[in-house]
Amino acid sequence: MLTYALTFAIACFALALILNLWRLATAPTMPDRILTVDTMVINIIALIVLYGAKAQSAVSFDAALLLAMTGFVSTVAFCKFLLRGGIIE
Amino acid sequence: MEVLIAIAIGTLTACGIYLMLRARTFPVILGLSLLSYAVNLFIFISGRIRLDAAPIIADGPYTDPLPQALVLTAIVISFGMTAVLVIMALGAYLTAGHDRIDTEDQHAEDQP
Amino acid sequence: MSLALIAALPFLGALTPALTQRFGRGIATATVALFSAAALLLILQHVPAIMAGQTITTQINWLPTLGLNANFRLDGLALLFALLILGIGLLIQIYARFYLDTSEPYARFLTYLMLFQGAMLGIVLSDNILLLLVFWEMTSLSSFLLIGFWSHLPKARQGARMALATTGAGGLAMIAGLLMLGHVAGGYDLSTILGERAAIQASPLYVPALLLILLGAFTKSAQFPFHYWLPHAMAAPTPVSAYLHSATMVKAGLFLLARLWPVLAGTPEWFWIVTSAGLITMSFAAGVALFKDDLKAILAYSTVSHLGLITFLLGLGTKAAATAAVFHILCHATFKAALFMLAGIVDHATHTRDIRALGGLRRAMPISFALASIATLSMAGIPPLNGFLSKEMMLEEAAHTAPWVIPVLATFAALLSVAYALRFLVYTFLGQAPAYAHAPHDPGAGLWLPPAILAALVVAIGLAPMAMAGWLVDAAASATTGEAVHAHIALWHGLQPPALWMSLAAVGGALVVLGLYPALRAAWDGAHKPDAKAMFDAGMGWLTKTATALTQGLHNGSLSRGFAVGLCSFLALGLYAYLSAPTLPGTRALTQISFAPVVAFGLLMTAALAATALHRKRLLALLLTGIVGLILSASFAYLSAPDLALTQITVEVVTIALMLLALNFLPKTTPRKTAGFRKLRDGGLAVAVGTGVAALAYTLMTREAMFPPISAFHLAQSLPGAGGHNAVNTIIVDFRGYDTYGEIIVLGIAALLIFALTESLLGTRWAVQPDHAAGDEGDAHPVMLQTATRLILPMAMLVGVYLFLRGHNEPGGGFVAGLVFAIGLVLQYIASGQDWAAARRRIPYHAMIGAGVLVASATGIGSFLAGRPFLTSNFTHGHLPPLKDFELATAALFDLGVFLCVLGAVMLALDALARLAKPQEGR
Amino acid sequence: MSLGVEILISALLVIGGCFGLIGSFGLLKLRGAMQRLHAPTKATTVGVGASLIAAALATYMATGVANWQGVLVAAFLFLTAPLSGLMLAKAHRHLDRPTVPPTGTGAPWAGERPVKP
Repeated sequence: MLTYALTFAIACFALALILNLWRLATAPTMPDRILTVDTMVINIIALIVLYGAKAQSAVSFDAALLLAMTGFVSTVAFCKFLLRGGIIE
Repeated sequence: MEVLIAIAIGTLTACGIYLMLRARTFPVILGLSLLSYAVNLFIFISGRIRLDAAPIIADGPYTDPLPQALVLTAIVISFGMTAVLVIMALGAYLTAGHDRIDTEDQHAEDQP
Repeated sequence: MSLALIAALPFLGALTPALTQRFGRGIATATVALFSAAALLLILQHVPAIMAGQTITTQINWLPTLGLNANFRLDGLALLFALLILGIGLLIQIYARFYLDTSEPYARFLTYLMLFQGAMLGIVLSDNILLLLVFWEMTSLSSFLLIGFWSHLPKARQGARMALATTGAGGLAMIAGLLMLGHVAGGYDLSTILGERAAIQASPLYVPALLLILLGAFTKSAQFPFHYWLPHAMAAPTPVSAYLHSATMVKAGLFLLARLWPVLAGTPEWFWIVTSAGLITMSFAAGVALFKDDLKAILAYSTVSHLGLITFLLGLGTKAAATAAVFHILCHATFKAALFMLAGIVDHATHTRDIRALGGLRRAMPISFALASIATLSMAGIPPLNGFLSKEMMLEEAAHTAPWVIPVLATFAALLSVAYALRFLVYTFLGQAPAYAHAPHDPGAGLWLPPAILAALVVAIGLAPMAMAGWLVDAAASATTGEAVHAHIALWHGLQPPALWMSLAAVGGALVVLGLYPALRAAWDGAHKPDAKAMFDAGMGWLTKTATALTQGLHNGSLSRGFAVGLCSFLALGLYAYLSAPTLPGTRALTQISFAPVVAFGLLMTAALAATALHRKRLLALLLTGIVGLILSASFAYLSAPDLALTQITVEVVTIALMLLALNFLPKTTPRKTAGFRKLRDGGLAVAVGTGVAALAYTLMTREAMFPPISAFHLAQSLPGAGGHNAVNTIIVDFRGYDTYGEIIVLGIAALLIFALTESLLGTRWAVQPDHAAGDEGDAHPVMLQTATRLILPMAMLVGVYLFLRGHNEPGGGFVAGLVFAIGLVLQYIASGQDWAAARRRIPYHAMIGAGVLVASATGIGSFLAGRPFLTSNFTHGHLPPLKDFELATAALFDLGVFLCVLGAVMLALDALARLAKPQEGR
Repeated sequence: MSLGVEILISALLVIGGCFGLIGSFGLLKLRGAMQRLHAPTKATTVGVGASLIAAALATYMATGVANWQGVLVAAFLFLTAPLSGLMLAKAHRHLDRPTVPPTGTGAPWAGERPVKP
């Protein structure tokens, strides 16, 4: 049962990635694209964690942790760039 | 899996090279980072592909740790290299007033 | 050992003039002379041993793996040349002291002279042909400096360039030839090679090697058709001409011929090439000399002719001929050096070297006249002078050589040499004195003493050849031929030898020639003569044009073009490698594939392609590149490389921050370019390379390693040897610690470089104003962001510390920890601005980098204290809840260094770029 | 592991998967940029949060090691999601200049340049 659930979840998030890709292609504005990439990061976090669970290794959580952090930072950086040009001022 | 990765490496290389052949600094830098992705991946897979075999000593099997170590340092160094390139590109642009990389004026048509 | 010292002495001497020149020319000369004299004495101390037939050798292994040893040998031949080089060198030093004007940079001259002397001595003393090559090239260079000494004269510059080009080219050919020789002989030491006569002459490489070596020797010794440089080299100061172009350098080629005589000579190839080259040069140059009016030009062509004579003798390949050659080397050195010096004296006294403007100097300059007549008559081969003896021996050899043309040509050359010698003497010293600007007179002893000494030798050797030179000639000839030689040189062999009649014929003919001179001269002047210099210049011009065209074709300043050319060659190489070797089928089972990875990699490739296609929208392209990096790191995690995943993730974000900072200045879009064919070219190239790489990667992945990978050792030793569970980390901080050590230093240097460049940029005035129009949003630092980031920083640091501490056993380590800290800090910069962050920064980033490198170095050196090699790690395990068992190892300390260095470097780079963005005054 | 826990984990996984999918779908489906902001910042966050807890539980059950990174990740996401939302909203409002209602306090929106008469 657990394995089925895992596979299902993984499939869901993989599908989500495809949707993100589509969104990325059709996004009207730059903020939308950034938002999409941010979502991608989160989906990938989920994927990593789920694969970790599948392999029953705790290692994957570190990757997830860092991804969460860096995804946020880069989103902010991109937004800052759009807002102010200089991201550090 | 191997096929997929091989194609990915090829694509990354091709894109990187195409961008590196552009006549402006920024695309070249992007191309370089794409190319370094490709190279890192290539060095990495020279340890062959093994799933769920992280080289953390416990109870086997392990993938080849050496390429990983090499790539790890390569990643960091390529950041340093990119940074140096970026600052050089910036300097060239700010002092020369354009960001073409080719000194002789063979791209007169793409004056901004 | 003493031989190496001897070879080194002149070079040491070359250092002194710079120091001693302030004490005056006398002292400077004395100092260098001291060095030459010391070398001479050291050589002489070996004479008895040489006479006893020994060979002194000194072995110094330099690069034994390359067969390049600094081995020196001193045998008869080397002795003869060494005596010439050092003895005449001493005389030249004295002569030059009085010859050169006080306004000349005398110290420099002496330095060049000693350099040349050392190089020359090195040639004759070296026992290893590779070493010999090194010295050979050094003579070319130093002679270039000497010929061009009067660099303000265009003639001097041209002459120097010509000499260098010719002898240098010959030297290159000779390198190839000697390498072949050593290859065939199975060793580069002369002692080895000289023993391999049969093997060498049997090998198919013999002829090419011979040709190349002869090319080198002939260019150096100005043999026809490479003779042209020597007359132009006469633009050099007369001491140089006397030293290089009569006694020493031009004889280097002959020395080589003599040196390799035992292994190369005796074959028909050798006989025909060398003999004919010698004969042609001998007669041709003698003929030209007859029609020259410049004293030094006459001497130059006569030198060429005499070199031809010696070459001819060596070419004959008989023992007696070799003996004669050796003897003539000695004789020629004595009288020709003297003649050059005298020419210089005449030049000084009358300020002209044109013999048509000279004459009647016998009264004004009696000493010079006496010396000149001795030397000239010796050159003409008039008894009882040494020139006569050697020429007799030459004619004797020629007489016994078929076909008849050889003796005839030899006699003809002798005839011509008598003629030009007499003309030289008569036109200069006899006849009516023209009206000189100011009365010429004999110079001081300083100038005439050196030639006098040589003239004395000329006479002495002529009168008592055996006593004076016999021993030396015997030794040298024995060394040359490789078997004991006992020459009996005498003035009078009776009436039988044809040589006697031949030389009588020569003298008679010469008088006839001189009688007919006006007619001949008219014919000569009328005749159309090819100008060697013009030809040479044309050749050089052609070479330069071709080279330029080639370079322009391959790389015309356009970097992308150069890159494209490089790629093409890589492709060609890869293709060749692929086609030239069979490809084994893949044995490795393919890894099974699942849904998510396909999606992920599909996303990766799409992103990469999109970034390429849309690269004109730079921000978007950057975003897409970010996606590529993101998925790459995810796939690292999937492909069981957690460490790589962590590193890639963290590097990714700092890279993006960096690029954004840069993009803030650069144009936000790339203007469209029209050149479509170029796109096509680049696209094709990119696709080709990509395909090749993909194929290569696939082939690699589907095959097992040919040999067991070294990492088996790392895995096995990771826990027992380095005390860490994380093999990757143990490799980084322990097994391959050196790499990491070097790498963090490189990273630090890169950061400092960025800092320096930023500083200089801030200093300079900018050609463009970066358009910050992208954003003018009101609040630079949203308060919400600020507040949250304050929370995130400690979390980030906690994560960093955690990753660092467990790095040795679990994924993590110094690199990642440093990057995580960096991210936390960058977030502060973004949220609250550079000023705010800078105000709260306690430790400057430079210091951080320095500290990192220091810690790492200290760790490495620390292992010396334990008596172990650099960077050997030592460890115990600690336990600190809630963390798992972590490592207290020197490796961890080293990792700390890595951490500090990475953190400092990243922050320094970003900080520098951020400061660049701040509004500056004055631009 | 006990059936209850397994059911719990599976349920969490399914929920997580659905929410993640919904989030991305919403990103695609919703009209206005401001509306689109909601989908990922809320749905996806919940989805990933659920999967995180599930994964953490699963690994705990399997290895007996409580890995608090999972919790940390969740905390992180919950902390940062609104921030990214804020920044994106600001960017959107700055670039695309949608009509926003007055703040009502008289003061302009944060970062908005007071309109010059």
